[in-house]
Amino acid sequence: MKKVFFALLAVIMAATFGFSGVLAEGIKDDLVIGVAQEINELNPMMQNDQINNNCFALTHERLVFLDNGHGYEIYPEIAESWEWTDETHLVFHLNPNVKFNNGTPLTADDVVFTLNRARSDDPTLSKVSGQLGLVTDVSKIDDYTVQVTTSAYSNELIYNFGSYPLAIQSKAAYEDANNAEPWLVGSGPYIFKEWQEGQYVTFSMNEDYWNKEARPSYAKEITFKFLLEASQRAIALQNGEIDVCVDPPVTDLRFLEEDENVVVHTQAGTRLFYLGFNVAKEPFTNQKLRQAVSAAVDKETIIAIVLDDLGKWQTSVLNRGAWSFLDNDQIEGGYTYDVERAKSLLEESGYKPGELTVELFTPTDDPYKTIAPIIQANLKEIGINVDIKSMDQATLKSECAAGHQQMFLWRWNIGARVDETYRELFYTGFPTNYAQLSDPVVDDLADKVLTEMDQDKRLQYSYDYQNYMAETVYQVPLYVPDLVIAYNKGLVVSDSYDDAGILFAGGGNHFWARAYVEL
Amino acid sequence: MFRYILKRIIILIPTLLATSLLIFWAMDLAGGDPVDQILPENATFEQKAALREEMGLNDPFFIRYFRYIGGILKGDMGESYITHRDVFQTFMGRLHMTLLLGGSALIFACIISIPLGIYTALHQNTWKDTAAMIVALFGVSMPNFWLGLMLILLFSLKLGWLPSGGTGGFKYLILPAVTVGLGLAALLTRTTRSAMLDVLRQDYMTTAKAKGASRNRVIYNHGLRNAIIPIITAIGMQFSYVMTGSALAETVFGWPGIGRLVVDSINKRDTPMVTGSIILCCVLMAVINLAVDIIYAFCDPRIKAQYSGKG
Amino acid sequence: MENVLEVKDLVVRFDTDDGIVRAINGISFSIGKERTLGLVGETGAGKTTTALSILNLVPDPPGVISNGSIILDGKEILEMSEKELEHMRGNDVAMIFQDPMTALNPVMTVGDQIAESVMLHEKISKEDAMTRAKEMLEMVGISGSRATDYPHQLSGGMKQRVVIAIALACHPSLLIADEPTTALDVTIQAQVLALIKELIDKNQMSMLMITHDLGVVAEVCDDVAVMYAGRIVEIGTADEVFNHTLHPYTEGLFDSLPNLRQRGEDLVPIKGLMPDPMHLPEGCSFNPRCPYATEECQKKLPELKLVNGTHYVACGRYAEPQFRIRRNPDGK
Amino acid sequence: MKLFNKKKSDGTEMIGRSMGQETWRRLKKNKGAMMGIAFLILLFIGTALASIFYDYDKDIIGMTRDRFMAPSWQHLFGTDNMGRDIFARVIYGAKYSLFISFGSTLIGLIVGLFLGAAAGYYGGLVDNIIMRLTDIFYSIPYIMIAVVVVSILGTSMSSLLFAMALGTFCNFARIGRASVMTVRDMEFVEAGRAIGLPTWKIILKHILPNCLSAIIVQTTLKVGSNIISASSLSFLGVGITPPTPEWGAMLSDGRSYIRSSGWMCLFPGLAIMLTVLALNLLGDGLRDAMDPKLKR
Repeated sequence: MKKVFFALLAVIMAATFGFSGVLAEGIKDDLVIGVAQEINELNPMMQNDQINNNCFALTHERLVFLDNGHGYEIYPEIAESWEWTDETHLVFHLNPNVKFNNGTPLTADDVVFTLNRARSDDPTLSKVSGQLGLVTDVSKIDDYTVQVTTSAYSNELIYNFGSYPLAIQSKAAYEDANNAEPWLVGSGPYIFKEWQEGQYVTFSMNEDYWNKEARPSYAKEITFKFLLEASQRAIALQNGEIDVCVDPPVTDLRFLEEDENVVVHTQAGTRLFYLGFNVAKEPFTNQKLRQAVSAAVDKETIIAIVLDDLGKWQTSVLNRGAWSFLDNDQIEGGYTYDVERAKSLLEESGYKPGELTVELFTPTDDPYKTIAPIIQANLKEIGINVDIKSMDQATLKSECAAGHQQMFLWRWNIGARVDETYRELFYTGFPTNYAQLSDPVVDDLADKVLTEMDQDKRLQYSYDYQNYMAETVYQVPLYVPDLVIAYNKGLVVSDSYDDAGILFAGGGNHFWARAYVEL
Repeated sequence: MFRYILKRIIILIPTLLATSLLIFWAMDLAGGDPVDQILPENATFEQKAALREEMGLNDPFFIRYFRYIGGILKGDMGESYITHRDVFQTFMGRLHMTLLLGGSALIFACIISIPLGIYTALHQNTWKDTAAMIVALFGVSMPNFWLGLMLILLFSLKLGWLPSGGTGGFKYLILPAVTVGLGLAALLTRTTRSAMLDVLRQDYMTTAKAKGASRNRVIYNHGLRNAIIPIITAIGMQFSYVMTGSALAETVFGWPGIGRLVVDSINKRDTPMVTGSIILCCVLMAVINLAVDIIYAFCDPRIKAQYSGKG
Repeated sequence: MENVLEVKDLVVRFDTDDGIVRAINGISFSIGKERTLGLVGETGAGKTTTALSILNLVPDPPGVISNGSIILDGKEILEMSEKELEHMRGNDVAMIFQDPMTALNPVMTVGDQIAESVMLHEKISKEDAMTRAKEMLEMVGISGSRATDYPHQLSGGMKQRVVIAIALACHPSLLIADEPTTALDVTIQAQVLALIKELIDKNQMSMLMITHDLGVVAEVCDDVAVMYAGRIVEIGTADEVFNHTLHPYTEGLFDSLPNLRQRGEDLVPIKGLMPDPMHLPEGCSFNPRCPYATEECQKKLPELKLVNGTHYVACGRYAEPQFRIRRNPDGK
Repeated sequence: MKLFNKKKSDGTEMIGRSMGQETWRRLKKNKGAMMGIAFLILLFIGTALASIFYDYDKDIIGMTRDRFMAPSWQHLFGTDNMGRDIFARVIYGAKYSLFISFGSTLIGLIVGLFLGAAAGYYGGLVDNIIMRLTDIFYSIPYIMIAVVVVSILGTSMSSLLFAMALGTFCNFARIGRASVMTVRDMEFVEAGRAIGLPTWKIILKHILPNCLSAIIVQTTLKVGSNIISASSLSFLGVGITPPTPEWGAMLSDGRSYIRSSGWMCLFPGLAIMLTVLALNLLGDGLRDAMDPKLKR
């Protein structure tokens, strides 16, 4: 027993001290990032989770580079250039120098293979076929040219090719019967090394990265340490155990700010937390009632309590930072916190104070479990009783998809595509339309925003959409938390695509491949 | 002895079957569609339907259950909905962390509790005994996750001596092990004390003294050898407590063991992971209990005789 | 005659939560070389406490030996250091316990338990000690091959033989046998008693035989002391006590024995119960149960007085010259 | 065996008033048990008064501006992240913890004893099935069962009660079974059967009183451990949901603020510990008082 114990101990200690070392040039040879979640998949197209995507950003590359952090600019990555040749054909011209991390060149065959596999409805091959719903065909024109045929024009399709689930994989690797994990072959600057479940995942530098000259990497290894408890991440950063702490606890932020070895970085976020209604079910079919609720919810107090004021409230359903986003003062008739107005709206709705008791479905974890009681107290003020029903996130999603809820708390994060909000949250019959909304006005505007080629008109449609939603209150947007990242003061950060450095994205899709710590 | 072990293993089978049925059934009752866990949130209805068909989720309950059991017999416990990794491998990959934590906690508890229990028994009704027993009672009454939080507050936040969580070297082990071990130590101190008090009253202790054996010899050679039997029983019974305590301590300290695996998997509705882990936990507990019984037999010739006699 | 053991004015009390238990209230007796003294009395009379006092093993707390002296081979036991006591126990004085079922350590082989006794007192290797243990087993009539057995593998009678073997392993000069046969079947009782007697004779030992069974006393003892409520009420040779009984309590003990020779005769039990040792009655402790008690008996505690030869009795009524008890109308 | 002896030496009558009085007499001498009782009484009174004097919506779950106030005379235990007075919440919350633990123990007790008695009385297949069932619950770490059950039934008071009763009933089933087995074949039970007493009457009149002291002691200790279990579940996020001031839920809330506002974790935890301590002191005292043979 004792021997086994000490042997185990030795193994674990060896594992800890194995990585961590210092390079002579003054760059720490590894970068350790403390994250709040564990990765769950190594095959890009079998998932679409932010935490995984941050890893695929190291090992894989997409046709185009999407700068998630700053206005969603698109840069070349595997494709040197691209264009819509007509309303239904998008052509990519590939960079002929691209090589996979196993040395083989990346050609049009790989792109066609990847995109066709991703389009497959077979859930054992791909789980992101929805992203390419518009695409009807992918074909090779020559070794470095690929043509994508769509059923209709879309303003936003190009962004999909900048998403990590559609990162280009190697056809040859999949055809190699000896390769049990062909999805590990990508053309990125790092190579997957090890995933110790529950602890960390490590990537080592791809010494033969094809684009080394233009876009060099520095850290020999990049490790994501799964430190689920926020306060633990903060302490780990201060102890020097990790170099970066993603989402440090806002309550402990002053400890980090006081620490001279730590830099706290804050920028506007893009992830929207909202209070949703099931508008197909009593009582929230009643628009006045929804408006009353919207006016009764004290968003600023929620931000103060949940985020320690590190967040912004909004009345638009579109995520802050997205294209065409309307801030509170630009929206006409947004329902701001006003108890008296809420009371009169409740009266107009036909319900008497105290007569209504509604169920609020909420996930059991933070921040929802903190938000829910505040909303409960807010609605109590105007005479609506709230019965909080807590459930795990998985159940919440199923329940809401099935339309069992009256009200619910949830969040939505979008990248570059506004369609991700306009269609996926509110379009008739869409699986994530938890509001159970079916409104022709909404559907029509969503379609127009996606396909209108005149960009001025398109912008106006998007404004119309947001204003319409603010008036009908199919959802009460609550807030967008700021992106907060704390890191070792030696971490070299940049905020442009061309500089060496990291890119922080408000929604959390960070790009770490070029980050390093200066000693 | 061998036949006894074999018999125990055979008895285990229906228990495991019943457990798996119960858990499988319970997880089946749970709300939440597995498909929603597996596919990205914005997957289409067609994709969901295809996956449901593919996974055989539309089949009747017993068909699915027997398919699951059949899989287990073939050595396949399925794969996690969330991480898509093999359940058995994931469990085994984390088992050593829990064994390390539980084992260290147990060793820590034994190092404290057995000497203390003997000491208090020998000094029964003195102030030292009373004081130690009050402390032990506090230990038994403390929720161990709270103790963990308080230890973090003191040793990592105020004093900065030890990390507040995560894994790594020995220093990462200290706080979680103490958290699990302290409550256990309190319990075992009480057990040791009463076992020792019981033994001290026995006639054979007087026999030994009448032989001219020294006080220490009487206490350790005769007393402890007998008292250790109920102590081992208590330790055996506390393994369930160790596992429970570990699950909580693992959550508090971010320790990647099986307790946290199960709790996390339940929260994520990772049905194959939950079902598999709980069945494997049952097996683990059975193995531990069997080991305790075997140790027991080595300490107590009466029980050993029973095993080899009846087989 | 040289005495192996002399006990004088021994007082032992137990301080418990509920009060003070006066277990032994000043007893004196002695045991001569190669003689056997039978200590007789009901349960709770203080017999076992007397035996444990001789080994200085009265559990402390709660037991306190508050007065008296116990001299063994000229040495005061109550003043011995812990080391000397350990040397004395088992080596000079050994004890056989009442219940063989509980007197043996269940997790040690009987061989080990005998050998332990030898090794504690003699410089001897483990192998030699085991050999001795086997010899001892043979001596008490058990095959030496059973030395590796555990107590639970032996019958009650065999266990008591093992206990005897442990006691005799170091050839003590005094053996204390605390009701050695009470817990055994009747047929086994006789065998064990015969064995003890044989071994005592063979090894030229003295013995303190504690029993409530007058039959056993008659069979084994040279001298008899009768105890009641922590005091000796009558002491003398076996002949004196049996055939010239003086104390009403001793008479009571005889009367409550079934008499096999005169079948049909009514048994006369002693009325009442032993007094609670926490609340001993005033005067003679036996007075509430004594058919001869007078008012005087309730006031004055009688002292042990020499009647003739070696025969002592503690009864206040003998102050009256004509007082006789029924069993012994001659008064001799 | 123990029960058997007790029966023989004391007879059935001692389980009447006299036994109660005797127990109380001995219990009164036990300082620890008395302190435990005093604390529990105080807690009951406190939580009753809190329910009267505090307004749930305003004082217990209402938000104020005084967030994260350290303990002071104004806020004895400080305030939490929503500016609520922790002292008020701890005292008010006692009733939740007490209700859940007493309730679940009681359910477990009734179900467990019934099953145990049935197993012991009928033996054979019934016994086998029931005992294997308890084996299952013994062999899975209890917290896992509870987490599964609560997450399936949804977090609510009743599912928590049910989950905890599941973890409780096997103890009582074993006690019930053991005591029924020891007296099942004794003469007075045979006699009862011979004069045609129905089975349930035999169990109720003759068998249950025999395990009464074991049950009372076990119940007291189990209530204590169930307080810990309930708070553990709330801590894991599957117990009582916020904003209900259940102690475990408060601890779970406070955990995020442990570094800046340690008192949010300190006081609910202390409340749990002291309450369980009081119950354990009482349980130990009762055990000593009811079965003096076990003492020392």
